[in-house]
Amino acid sequence: MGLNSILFYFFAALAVVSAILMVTRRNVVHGAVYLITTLLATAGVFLLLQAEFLFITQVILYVGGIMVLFVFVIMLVNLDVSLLQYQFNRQRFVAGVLALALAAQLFIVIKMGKTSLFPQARVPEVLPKNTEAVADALFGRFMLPFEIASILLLVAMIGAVVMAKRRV
Amino acid sequence: MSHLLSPSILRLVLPVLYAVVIVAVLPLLAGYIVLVERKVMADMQARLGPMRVGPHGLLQPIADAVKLLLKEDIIPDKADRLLFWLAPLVSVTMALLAYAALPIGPAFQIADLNIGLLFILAVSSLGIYGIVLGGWASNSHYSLLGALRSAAQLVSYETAAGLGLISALLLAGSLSMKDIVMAQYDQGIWFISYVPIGFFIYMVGSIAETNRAPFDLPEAESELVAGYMTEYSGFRWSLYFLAEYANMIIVAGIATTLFLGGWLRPFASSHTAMPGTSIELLDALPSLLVLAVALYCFYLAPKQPVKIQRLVMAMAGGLCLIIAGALAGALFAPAAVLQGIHGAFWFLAKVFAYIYFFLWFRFTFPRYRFDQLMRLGWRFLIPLALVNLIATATALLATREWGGSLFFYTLLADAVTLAVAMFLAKNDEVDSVVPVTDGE
Amino acid sequence: MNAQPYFLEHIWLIPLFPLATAAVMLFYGRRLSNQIVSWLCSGSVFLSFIFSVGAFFQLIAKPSGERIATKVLFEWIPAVTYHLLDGRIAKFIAEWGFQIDPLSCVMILIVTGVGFLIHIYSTGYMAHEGGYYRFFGYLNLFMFSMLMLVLANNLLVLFVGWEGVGTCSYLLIGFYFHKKSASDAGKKAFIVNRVGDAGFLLGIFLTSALLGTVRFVEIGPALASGGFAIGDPRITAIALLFFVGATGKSAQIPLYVWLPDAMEGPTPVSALIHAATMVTAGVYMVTRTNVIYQLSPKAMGVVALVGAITALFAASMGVVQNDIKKVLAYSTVSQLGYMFLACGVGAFTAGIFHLMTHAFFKGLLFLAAGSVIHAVSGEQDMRKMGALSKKIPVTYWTMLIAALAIAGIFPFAGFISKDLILGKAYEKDALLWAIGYFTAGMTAFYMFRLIFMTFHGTSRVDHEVEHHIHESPKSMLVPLVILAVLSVVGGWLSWPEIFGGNSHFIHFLSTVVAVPHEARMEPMKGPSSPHGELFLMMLSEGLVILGILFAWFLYVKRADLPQKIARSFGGFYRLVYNKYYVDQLYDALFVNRAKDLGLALGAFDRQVIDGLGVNGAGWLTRAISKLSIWWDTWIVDGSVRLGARIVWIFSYPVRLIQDGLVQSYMLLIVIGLIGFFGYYFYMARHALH
Amino acid sequence: MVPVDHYLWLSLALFTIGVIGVLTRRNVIIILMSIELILNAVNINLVAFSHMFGSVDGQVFAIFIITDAAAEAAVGLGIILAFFRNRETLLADEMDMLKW
Repeated sequence: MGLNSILFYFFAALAVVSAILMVTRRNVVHGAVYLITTLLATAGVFLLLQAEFLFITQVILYVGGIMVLFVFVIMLVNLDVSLLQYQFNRQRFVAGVLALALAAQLFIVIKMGKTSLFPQARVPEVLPKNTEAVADALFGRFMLPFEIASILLLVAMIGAVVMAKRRV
Repeated sequence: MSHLLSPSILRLVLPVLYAVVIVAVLPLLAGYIVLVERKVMADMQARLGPMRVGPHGLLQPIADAVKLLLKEDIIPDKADRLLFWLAPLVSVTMALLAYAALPIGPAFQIADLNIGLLFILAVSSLGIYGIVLGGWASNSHYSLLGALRSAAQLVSYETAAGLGLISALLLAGSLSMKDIVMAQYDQGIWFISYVPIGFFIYMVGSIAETNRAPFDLPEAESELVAGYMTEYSGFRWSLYFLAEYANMIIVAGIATTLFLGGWLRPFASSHTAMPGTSIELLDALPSLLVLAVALYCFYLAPKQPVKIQRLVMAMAGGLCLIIAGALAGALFAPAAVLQGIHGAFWFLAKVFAYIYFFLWFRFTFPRYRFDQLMRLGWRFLIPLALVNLIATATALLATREWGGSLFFYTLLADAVTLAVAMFLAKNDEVDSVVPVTDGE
Repeated sequence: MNAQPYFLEHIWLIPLFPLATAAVMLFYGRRLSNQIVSWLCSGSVFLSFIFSVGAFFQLIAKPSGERIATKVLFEWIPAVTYHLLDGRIAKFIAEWGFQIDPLSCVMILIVTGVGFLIHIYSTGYMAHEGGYYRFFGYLNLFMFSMLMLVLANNLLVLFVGWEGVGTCSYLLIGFYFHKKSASDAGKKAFIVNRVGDAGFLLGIFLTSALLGTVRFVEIGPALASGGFAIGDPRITAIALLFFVGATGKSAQIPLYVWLPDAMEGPTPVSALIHAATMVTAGVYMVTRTNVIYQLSPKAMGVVALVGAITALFAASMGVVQNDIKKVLAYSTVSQLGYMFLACGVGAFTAGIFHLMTHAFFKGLLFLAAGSVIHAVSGEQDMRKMGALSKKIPVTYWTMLIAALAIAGIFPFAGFISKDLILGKAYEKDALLWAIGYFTAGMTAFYMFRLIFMTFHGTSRVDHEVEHHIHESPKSMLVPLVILAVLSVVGGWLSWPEIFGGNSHFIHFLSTVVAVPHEARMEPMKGPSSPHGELFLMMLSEGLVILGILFAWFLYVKRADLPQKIARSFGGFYRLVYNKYYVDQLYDALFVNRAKDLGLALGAFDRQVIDGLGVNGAGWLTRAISKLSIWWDTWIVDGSVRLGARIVWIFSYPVRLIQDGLVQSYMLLIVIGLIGFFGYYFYMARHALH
Repeated sequence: MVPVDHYLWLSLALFTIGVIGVLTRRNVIIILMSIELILNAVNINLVAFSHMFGSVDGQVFAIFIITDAAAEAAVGLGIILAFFRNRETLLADEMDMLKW
């Protein structure tokens, strides 16, 4: 068990525990903090997978951008009342059971596929210039999706601005 | 000894050593930057500044530190204890973490990441959480408003500053801090001469990112008491303080690396050996500079009114003399050591020059109003940065396609950007007449 | 088409300059200062004048047979193929074309030259009037229309100009629109002109139906190829219809009534439009279409007779008028009669020549009258003038020259042109000559009656006006002087051959009048002998001098006599003074009948169309719609509602699922996923077994 | 060397937690955050496979997913802000106006 493995299990445990805490906490800000922890842990996993660019994207965009937005909005709409309310809805038991059922099914799928569906993990080639490789792919074969994604962002931006205006 | 200094061991030991040095020196450095700030402020306001603790107030930072550590640590009653405790820690951790990729000299760098710049940006963008969570956890209106302002301001200006950086990145063609400096060495010119407007944008953006005047709205004392730090005191407060000054050094370091040639001396690519030796002429510059300072100290020493001051001045002169001697002595050391020592000298000199600008601005400009700040960021800096980026990229492309001097093309690009800047500024003027009524 | 010299190639610019400034005036004029307006408007007309002079010189540089140039800007009405009345097939083309030949050349010189002088005059005369820019805008629009009229190369474009000048005339007569008499006069001019225009338009239709072309240069050949004999009634019809148009525009019997009223407009307008240019359009048009007239002796006879009678009739009315401008108006009508007389006896060139000299001296008379009116603070009644000659000497002398010219004193311009006409008339018919001769005497009488009443005798000016009498500004006097010079020398352009001249002007114009089949014309009555001509001149000169002396006797020597005479011939005097009651006659015959018709039609509209038609239809619609409402409510809507109710009942269980809560939808998604995976597992197992 | 399926287990765990969060929590912001968690689980899968196949395509897709998450967060939070302004609530089961 090398350093990589130890780090992976550490990150994985951190991610799962924080995720569970995120879903169960009463306080939304705490939930956000736990989600940030999960995301950072996931970023660590990315780093272990030698996806440095994705690691940095995850940190800058997800943690540094999206989650800041979340925290911002949480603070804007923070209601003390919400701490006193029921945190789970009426369908919680049914939903929990069904979600676990889905998880079980997926578990079976992965279990089944572990031998047949996926080839044994190859020794990963070291990708020395991860950033360049991602950039080449992004601006080469994935140019069109990239442009579509930017259009999507533009649309979302306009939509958000319109939404957040005082009078719609 | 040699087996202890073998490269493989050094590769593990040196970063740890550097990190320890940085973590140890940084609080002291921050304290003395505060002292310098107060002295500069005093000078600009025609007074003396701190004079009591130590000669010329030289021990003031240490006294301050002791005071802060001994202060009562207050946690407000309704505060969110976990986050109240976590927030300053996040701030200072992220600030210090950023030093991991900052090259202070050709070798004096903890880790040369190939996404170094992005790493620094990412880590410093996480610093927001320290402010936002701290403000929220204090359970105070001033703190929360300060935190929200800070978050909005940081997110806004991060974009502008990042876009300003990218213009230099285009020229360097790498994200690794070391490679960026080497690119400037190879091209024989600091990137500030190619993209002065990018530098300007980054400068404004970095002032705003570090919440310094004139963009210090999150902690504007006349409006928000002390912003997100209102409820903090003692050690926790000093952590925030440390983080702020560490961040200043970081942004100065980034600017230095990207625009001012990092650890390179001026005219780094011109090699003119001193006649008869292999020592380069320009390498003597640091020691000569420090020597000049030392001589100036000696010149001033007899003129001091109090005896102890005369003494301290003379000691300072002596210290400079020693440093000058060391710098001069390094000329005869092996090339690696020479470059390490001189690189650190030049890097720190540039960083302090940049920080001096920060101080200067602080004492010169009045504070912005929040809507003005937002308008400046979104309606002036970001469009300008985008135009600058496109213009620079076009200049690069033109050089590649048609040949010719990159400097000429970037000059054209700068002219275009300046024209756009004038247009934007004019538009802004017109708009600013209309009062903002629809704000939050 | 081979390229023409510059000015001939660019004749289309001549009307364009005034149009441009007219547009500027009418759209932006309000914002411009008077000075800019003056410079712009006068400048554009001057530019046109320069181009006209250039065109003139380049035209006479050509050999006399080729003095014609055409410039087609674009095709206006594209070619239409149609059958002529006699069954031939023709192609109708109307283009926006310009034509310059000696006739139009003379006309544009007159129009732009006199027009320019009157523009200069107007800058002084109108300086203190409101609507300065409006006045000049209209004036330049008029210049444009008039130049279009005389430069047209076909009847349709000519008609455009013809209507354009009519419109501008209407606008300018009614310039003081706040005065009821002025706006009424404008309307009168407009409506009376419509009668003539209707005739003209019918004439154009008939021309295109008979000849298959409206281009002037093609009318002659078309007449020849159509085989129309002299006296062909169809040609006579065209000629008479054209002449109806000409009587309208040129104020001949029976459509002259508008011109005296038109004096309500500003004096420069009277000078430019109602003396020098527009009213002569009829003469120009008749001359332009002379090939048609020459084929119809009867029409020629009518033209000559109408002209002669108008001349006499108008002169007689001019004798008794007291309004200085009205006298000049009747004089204009009378002089126009002369021109038609000339056309009617076949002396088209003489008519045009008189047109030109008349433009000079009648323009001068009006402008001088304007100067007089200006001097006496707007007074127009000659009975309240007198003894002004010393106070406004320049006006006096120039007006005297004009009066001498119009009276026909040797060697002023009027003498030469008038005696040319009288000579030609004598060759044609002694009666016509007699009428013209007598009219010449009356002209001399009333003109000098005007001069003597205005400038001589004792002052009858109102006391408070007396102090304000002053000579007009330079901008008004300079045109007066220039026109005075022209009134003297204008006639010398065609110095009669009996005095050793060579009739340059007549020869210059003769190519226009040259008839392609002159051989078929009946020969003139008795070739004129130099002695006969000289004798006729002496005779008319004698009568003219007699008329002047008579005027002097009546209005200077024995100023009390005129009233006595008027009293002793009370009935006749009243008849003449009231203009033979022609206006009243027209009122009774036409105007009131038209009003009656209008009332009757209005009653029909109200009673029959509104009452029966519209209201009846409305009632019917309401009745039907009531029925429709019932059907809609119970049958159509009912069935729709029934369908909706049925759907509502059956959809009830489905609606239970759609509860609007996003999370229950997500739950459904999860259930769906589980279902899919279950199906997948089932299939996988199935496949394995 | 961590086997590929371990990444999948991690991904599955996060995914399931996210789904449970989406299905059971009442607070809309938590629901949105749970959706982010689900997207993140997907990203882990993509990157793991990308690493396994030695190709960066998976990472590119992950970048697209992050883009999508950003867009979704922006619009979603905008909607939440607008909704909060009008109705003073953040509970998902009180938002039921959009039915029949």
